[in-house]
Amino acid sequence: MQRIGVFVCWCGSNIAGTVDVQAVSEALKNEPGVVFSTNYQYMCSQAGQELIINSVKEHNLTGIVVCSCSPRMHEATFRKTAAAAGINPYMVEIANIREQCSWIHKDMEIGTEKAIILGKAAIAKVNLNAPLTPGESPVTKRALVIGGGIAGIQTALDIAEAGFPVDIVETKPTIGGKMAQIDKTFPTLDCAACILTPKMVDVAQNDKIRIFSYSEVEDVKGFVGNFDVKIKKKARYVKEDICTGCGVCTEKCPMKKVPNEFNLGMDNRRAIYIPFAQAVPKVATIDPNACNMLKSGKCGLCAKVCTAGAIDYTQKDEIIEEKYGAIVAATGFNPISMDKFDEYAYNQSKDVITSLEFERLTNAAGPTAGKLLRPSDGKHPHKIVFVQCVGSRCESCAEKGKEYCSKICCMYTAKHAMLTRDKYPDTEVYVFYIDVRTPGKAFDEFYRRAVEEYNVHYIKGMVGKISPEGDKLMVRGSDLLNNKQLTIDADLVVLAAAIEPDKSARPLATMLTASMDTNDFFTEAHPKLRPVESPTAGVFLSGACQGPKDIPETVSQASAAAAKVIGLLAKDKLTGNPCVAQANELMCNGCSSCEKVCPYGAITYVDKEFRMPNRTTAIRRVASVNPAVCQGCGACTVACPSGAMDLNGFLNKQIIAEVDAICK
Amino acid sequence: MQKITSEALINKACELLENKTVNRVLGWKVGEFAYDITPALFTDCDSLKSDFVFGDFCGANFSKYLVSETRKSDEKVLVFLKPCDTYSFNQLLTENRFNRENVYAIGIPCEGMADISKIKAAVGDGIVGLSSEGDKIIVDTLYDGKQEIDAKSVMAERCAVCKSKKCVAYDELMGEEGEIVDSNRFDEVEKLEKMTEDERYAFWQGELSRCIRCNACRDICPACTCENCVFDNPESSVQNKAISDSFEEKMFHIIRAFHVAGRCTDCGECSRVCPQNIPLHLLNRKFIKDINDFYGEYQAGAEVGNRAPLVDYTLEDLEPGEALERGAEN
Amino acid sequence: MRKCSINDLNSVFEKISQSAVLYIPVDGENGADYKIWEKGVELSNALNTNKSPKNFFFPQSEDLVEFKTEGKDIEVIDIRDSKEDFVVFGVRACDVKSFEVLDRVFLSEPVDSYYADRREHGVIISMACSRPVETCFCQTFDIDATNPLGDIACWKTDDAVYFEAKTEKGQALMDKISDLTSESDDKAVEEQKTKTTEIMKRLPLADLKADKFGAGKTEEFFNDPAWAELSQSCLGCGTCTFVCPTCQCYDIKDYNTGKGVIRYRCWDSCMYSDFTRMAHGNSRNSQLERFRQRFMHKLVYYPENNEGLFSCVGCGRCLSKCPISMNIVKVMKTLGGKNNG
Amino acid sequence: MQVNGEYKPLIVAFCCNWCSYAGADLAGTNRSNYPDNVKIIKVPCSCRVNPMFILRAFQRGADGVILCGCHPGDCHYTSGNYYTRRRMALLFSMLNFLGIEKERTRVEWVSAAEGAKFAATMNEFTEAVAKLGENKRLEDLRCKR
Repeated sequence: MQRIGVFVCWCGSNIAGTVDVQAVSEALKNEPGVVFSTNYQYMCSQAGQELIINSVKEHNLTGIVVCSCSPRMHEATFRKTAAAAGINPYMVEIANIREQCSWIHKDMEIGTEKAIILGKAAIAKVNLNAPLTPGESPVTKRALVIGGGIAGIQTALDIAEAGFPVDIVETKPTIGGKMAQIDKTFPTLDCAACILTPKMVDVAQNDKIRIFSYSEVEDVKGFVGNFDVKIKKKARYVKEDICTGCGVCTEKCPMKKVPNEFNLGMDNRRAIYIPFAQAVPKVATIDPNACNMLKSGKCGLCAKVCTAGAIDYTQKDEIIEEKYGAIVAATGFNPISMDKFDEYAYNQSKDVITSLEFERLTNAAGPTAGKLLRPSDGKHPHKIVFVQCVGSRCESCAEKGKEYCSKICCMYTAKHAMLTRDKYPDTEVYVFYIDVRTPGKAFDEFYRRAVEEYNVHYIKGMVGKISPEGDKLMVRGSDLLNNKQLTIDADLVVLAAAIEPDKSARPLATMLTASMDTNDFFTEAHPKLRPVESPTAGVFLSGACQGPKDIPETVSQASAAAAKVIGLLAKDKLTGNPCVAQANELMCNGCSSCEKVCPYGAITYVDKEFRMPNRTTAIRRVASVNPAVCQGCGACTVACPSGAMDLNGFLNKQIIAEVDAICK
Repeated sequence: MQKITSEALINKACELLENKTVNRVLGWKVGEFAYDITPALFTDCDSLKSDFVFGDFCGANFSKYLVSETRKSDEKVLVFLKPCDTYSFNQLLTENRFNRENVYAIGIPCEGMADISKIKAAVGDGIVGLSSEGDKIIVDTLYDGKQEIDAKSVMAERCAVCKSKKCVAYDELMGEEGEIVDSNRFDEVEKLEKMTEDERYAFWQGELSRCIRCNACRDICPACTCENCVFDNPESSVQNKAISDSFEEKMFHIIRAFHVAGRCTDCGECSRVCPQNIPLHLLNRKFIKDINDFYGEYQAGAEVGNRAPLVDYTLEDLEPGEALERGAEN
Repeated sequence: MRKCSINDLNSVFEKISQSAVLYIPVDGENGADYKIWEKGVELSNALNTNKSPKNFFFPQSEDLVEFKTEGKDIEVIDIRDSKEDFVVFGVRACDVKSFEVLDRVFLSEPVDSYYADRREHGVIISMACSRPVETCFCQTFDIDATNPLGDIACWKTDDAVYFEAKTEKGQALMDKISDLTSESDDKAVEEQKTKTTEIMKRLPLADLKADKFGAGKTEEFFNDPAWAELSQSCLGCGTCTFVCPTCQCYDIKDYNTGKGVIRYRCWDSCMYSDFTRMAHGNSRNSQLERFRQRFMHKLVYYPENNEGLFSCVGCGRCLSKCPISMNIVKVMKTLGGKNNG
Repeated sequence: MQVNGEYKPLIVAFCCNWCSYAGADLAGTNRSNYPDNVKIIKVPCSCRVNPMFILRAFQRGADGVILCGCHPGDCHYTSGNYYTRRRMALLFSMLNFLGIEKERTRVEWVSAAEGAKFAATMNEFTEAVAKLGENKRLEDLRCKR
């Protein structure tokens, strides 16, 4: 049986004005468990808190009910008071007689009566309260960043800067991601490589950062502060620590016709290759699908020319196991496939290209060494049409496109148009658009310059069909502002393809028990207030894997995620919220209903041996809640039919006791 | 009525016992009268030959017995499953209630089971003999001698609106593979939905007030496999042993139906065993119908591993208020 | 022996109901059950009711006492509601016999005053059977279905109902309806008895004997390996105990209404897994033990304490209601050999 | 529920900690009146509300039960209210199937900023329940004597 003290607060006249506080404290005196009841002007004041502390000592109280303002206001205060008085902070319940009583009722009789009922409910609950102690778990002071694009790079650098070791896992042979493929960046038009590659070098040189390139995350176990991760380092058939990146092998390799993915297949690379000159790590990789030596054992030329002796045809995939305290997903994006957009003739004409291909065509390190030439005949295009929203904002074409706005296309299309006009003033440029969206610092000015200074023809309307005729592309579209249909005989068409999350994100989300939206973007813990955290504790989000975003936004989010990671790793121990779910093993039947509704993946199953009647035993599968991961929502408690799953601080019997007290 | 004979099943069971595929058989055992069949465990061929039976009164669904039976031994138990039983079997597997490895399941066809209370209503009291001949059931009675009745007319309600003749889980299938059938099993629910609130209340008050809280519905239910039911647990605040107030029968049946909602395969055992003949299956069917209407067709136990509708959601689910409005339109 | 024409039966009912609440078996959609007689309510011809009449004396749930708290004071209030006179009409011989079984439990010292109150206020009018069914086996326990006990026994033929008072209470009631009945010989009754006895011989369970059971047989049967097989598929539900006219186990529980605590008792079932749970744990942990307890009690333990009286009356309700069709007949035949218990 | 021989509807409101309870607080801060018939029970998330709690409230004398949670998509725990939505849609439909008046049960999404909506909802709901009269269909007579 509890010994409960009831403390009714006047809150000056805020409560006492409409509630007879004396009557309330008097009425609550005889409730079961109550041994002391009083009222005071300001319970939250120093003197009020002392009153509580002294009463606890004087009356040997085990539980406290404060009838006062909302628990959202002062629950934390009174919990500290309880702790100071030497009783468990979770033995405190607040009856909200201000916001939910005195402030909404004008009649003293009504207010008093309701305050008494609310007080009784709180007392009924405290009678069933049990001391709760937050669990503690250690923190492994190492972070894992999955994805080595600008998002991953920035996050890793910031974490390393704070002094914590961090590993980057990148599936490609080099870090750099999409930004490495981009020519110039909006709205400043500085070259992407010039700002990205120094950061890549920083990563390579930072002794707190390890790069696992050409690697994939294979398995994730554990929870916040304590993840166990398996990383598969794919065989690249080149000893990473020996290769100097001199590039001789890539010149001697006889397999010359391998499509170069870095240039989006617009030129070729060898079977052994370094994706681009500034690659980090600058190490060659053998493409096992193209290499003759690996396929048929005939060749071995690269090994012969490698003076360092770095080539190793016998290399195998390697599994690395490492512990981490935090994981950042930075898996990035890809343009969607244009295969289904027959109306734009992408598969019929080489001269219909995507914007990312356009970036490579204008890049000095690209297939044309930076000269804008048509892929089909290498001629200079005189009329270029840009088509925006290809697959974006496309409610009607869900089977091939996306419903959302890809956000970055308006700006990069303006950039492409402007750069074209700048470099090739004789080229006419048309842009078809639905809306031009430029909400960013110096963004609208940038777009207006394209229109006003560079005379780019912006046409509001969609393109209906593109058909190759001779060496021209006939672009048929509508001009909504002038209410007419028009046809442009273009030399080159550039499609602003929608972007989508990388395909690796979905299986990764499953491993991380992180949730995703229907478009496979990671879901944030709260869309407004926790935008860089996943609902799964210890998993953070960086860059376009959370939603389409441009470089400045990506970098901000990357740093924000890093700040969250640093905050986590700075702790030696994690103190949890003790109001978490708990499974009664004796009653659990292992049906998995709770596991299925848990948004945090906090519930796992273990096989346990139980004593059965008459000295027999049985092994049963029972639920086990990880208190470090559970956030205490209670979804599992209702999914559980037997009541084996209950929520500390909000136990079934506590809520029922409150119901009973209110309905007396 | 049944197309598959007891002999065929006995021979199969004997074969599997002899070649040591299984060491025991869960089957139906003959009773005192033609209709009081008891689920039983057979361990040898002789007892199978003398006592095993399969006929029109073998309604018992053995799936739930597997929960305790598979815990007893690591050797396989043979179980005969009618099509509707296979759904329960799958649902129990989905919920990890028994080890599939310890079971050898034989799917058997079912032509529908007879309801003895319907037969009694048709021919009167004092049944001393029963036999099937094609579509007819011959009943021998104390007071009116031999009578012939149409088997269809005395078929159990759940069989008359059978949803599937297809066995969805088995190691071996005997007889022909059946089909999922078009059933009008929601007709009764719809009839109630069309009534006014007052009429529905009166209907259920009449039905549920007969409840004697024997728990047979719960104890037979293959979805009710809690180690300790909330209604038996003194710690749960809702424990009750008897109907001390008419509220409690509602509480018990609503909560029980809610607990099995999305998991109930509509096997109909609850209504079959109710000593008070309360149509409890209508509560479960209402949930099934609502789930189908609100969230798309869902059949519990159709496949192992399916996510039950109550542990799932979509962003576009209808609001509870809309659900009530839809009910009001009926 | 007195008789009334079948057409006057409702007048008899009306007369009885003027001084007491009269319950008669009434047909419902799913068999017969006792209902309060009022104009328009017709007597059922069914052999037996779904629920046994033990409800009248030992209701499924019965409030015993209430505790009310005011401040920190507790008031104890007797809230029994068993002061009304009532008459139960149409009780079959088996069910009448069940009252004897219950009486020996509840009316022996210490007397259960709640049960005793109801017994005192109730009058039983029994009804001889003329159409027994396949599940009947009252003869196994030497009950004569054609000649039931009770306060008044009656026989119903096609055109008349015959009454015979068996107790003082019965005679008192007979006197009240004397103007609606006339003195009669017992020719028709004897004819019916003979006819029914002939039918009884043809019942499938006519030869079932209980001779092998009874007092002193604990050791013989307690460890019989057959219990395992018999109890194998028992669900542990309470159907058999709740439809049984002689099962008399109950639990006493407190219910907190928020305004006070009601102490009530309700039927319990020895088949339930928590039936024997006590502070130390449970003394019957398996369904086998629980199952065995129920039948050993009916066939051995009860007779041992009650001069050989079995606590089964052969009404057959459990035979038709058990979800898995396991029942006392199968138990007797298995343990005692075919037909001969 | 009968109070001094007069019918006064009793409303139990389950409010999630993060949105609706805060919304109720805001209603108070704004001094928006709503009937004292409404008594609030705080739960971490609307998905903590077990159908048993709702039936219990009716059993003990509540005349109406309302559940308030974050708007779909805004759940503090990301998906709790989606489960609530399904559970309550099915439960309320079942209660109505048993003849319980549909106006007695309700789910309303109230954000922390919607103090006015909270008050308006409670006014409206209380009025609707008042019109129905006392809850007779899910009552426990023992609790009423």
